[in-house]
Amino acid sequence: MTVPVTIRLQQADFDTAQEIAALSAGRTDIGAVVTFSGICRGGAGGDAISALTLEHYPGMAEAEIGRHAEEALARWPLTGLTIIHRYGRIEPGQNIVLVVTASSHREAAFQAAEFLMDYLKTRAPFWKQEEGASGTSWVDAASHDDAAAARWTKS
Amino acid sequence: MTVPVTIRLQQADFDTAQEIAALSAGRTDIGAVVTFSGICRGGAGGDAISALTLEHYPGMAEAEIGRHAEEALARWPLTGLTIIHRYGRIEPGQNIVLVVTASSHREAAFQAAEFLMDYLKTRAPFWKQEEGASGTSWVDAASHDDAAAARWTKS
Amino acid sequence: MKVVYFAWVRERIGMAEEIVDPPPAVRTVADLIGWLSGRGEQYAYAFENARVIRAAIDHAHVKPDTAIAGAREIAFFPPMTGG
Amino acid sequence: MKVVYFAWVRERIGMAEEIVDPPPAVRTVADLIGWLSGRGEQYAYAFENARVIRAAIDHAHVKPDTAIAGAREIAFFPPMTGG
Repeated sequence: MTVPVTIRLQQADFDTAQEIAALSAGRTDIGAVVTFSGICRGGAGGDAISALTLEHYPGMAEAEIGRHAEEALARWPLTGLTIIHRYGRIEPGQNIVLVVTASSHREAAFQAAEFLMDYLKTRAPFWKQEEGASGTSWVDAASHDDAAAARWTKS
Repeated sequence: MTVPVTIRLQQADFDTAQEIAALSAGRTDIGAVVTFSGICRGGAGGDAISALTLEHYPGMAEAEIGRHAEEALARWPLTGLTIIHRYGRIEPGQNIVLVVTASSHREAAFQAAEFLMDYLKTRAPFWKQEEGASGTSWVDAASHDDAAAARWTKS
Repeated sequence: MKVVYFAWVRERIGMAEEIVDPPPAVRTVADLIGWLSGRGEQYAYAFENARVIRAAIDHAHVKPDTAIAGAREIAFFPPMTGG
Repeated sequence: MKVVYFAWVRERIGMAEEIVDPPPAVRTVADLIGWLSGRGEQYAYAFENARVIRAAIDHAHVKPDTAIAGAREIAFFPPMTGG
């Protein structure tokens, strides 16, 4: 049976409940659904931000996420997979990214979701710019994100 | 600030979207929300089941889940935590359990959710009985669940 | 002392709870399993494989060598299968 | 050959894309960065720390020593910060 895979890049917000329902409706072979929602933080004190703007590389973003979706399907026995990444201006408290993984087994659902998030953070061509009190600035890549992604590399 | 913790044992179904919203509404300090939904599988072929009935130990179930919620809060920097476990008769495709973890950091949200699920599987006093074509039978504990739970034990 | 049973332990014994009054020589959880097993066929059947039986005292998991003195409620049940 | 720029690489160079025609001696991604850097101050600024610049050819990540022959679209950008 073909595993349903949904990948969407969009400016609009998404509805997590609707995405879970879309993966599991009418099926009785799914034992576990894991969702990861990445949300825009407001920062605090002098680092308070009023919004993020996400730039992306159209075409490559879809290709890169598609390649990692395929790899997740090859590595874990998933019964469904949804990845949604927003771009454009996003305010604190709003959604940025959603990964939903469904499987018969909870370990597979958890590991595939972590794998996909680690790769979205470090390999998907998106760049965050913050708007704060002192103007706008590009967010630096975090080295701990590279370390998190590296753990999935086959040795 | 006190971290909101919700623990509910109930016969009724739950609404994952509502539980995510309850943890994150009005907050801008949450960067990551992970949900795990455990769903009743229907089995296949000769192992097809028509329903599960979950028995639990009232009082101990709340106490045991509460202790593990406290441990999760001590181990990871969470900003919110919700655990809902159903009991009674549950049909294939219906929800059994929900864990929602919120944090500034995705690793904390993922790890706390996995920790809690591993412990719910092996330490929370619930027992599943399956209804199938050949009558009812109690589900055997899976040794791989014990192994999964053991990885969280401090050495 | 109240004793409660769950899942197939409950089904084999044929009741969900009872009040028991074991003699002073019954000091530990394992002692109590042994003493209960002598109360009849249904108990012997429920506890025939004592290795898989789990126990809790006053809502907390305990090991077979845990003392039962002071316990308000002791529970016996198979390995948990929640989640 | 089309070259596209993103985030602060785009801002420093002052454009999102352009068509370039490097000489044959420019064989690799690293060669192209060096050649572009010589085209003006804004390029030199964008590529001043070449170690942090990431590149993609036709929508796939590549390393500095990757050959550019046959490329339809080459992209330069800072480390990604999505997710």
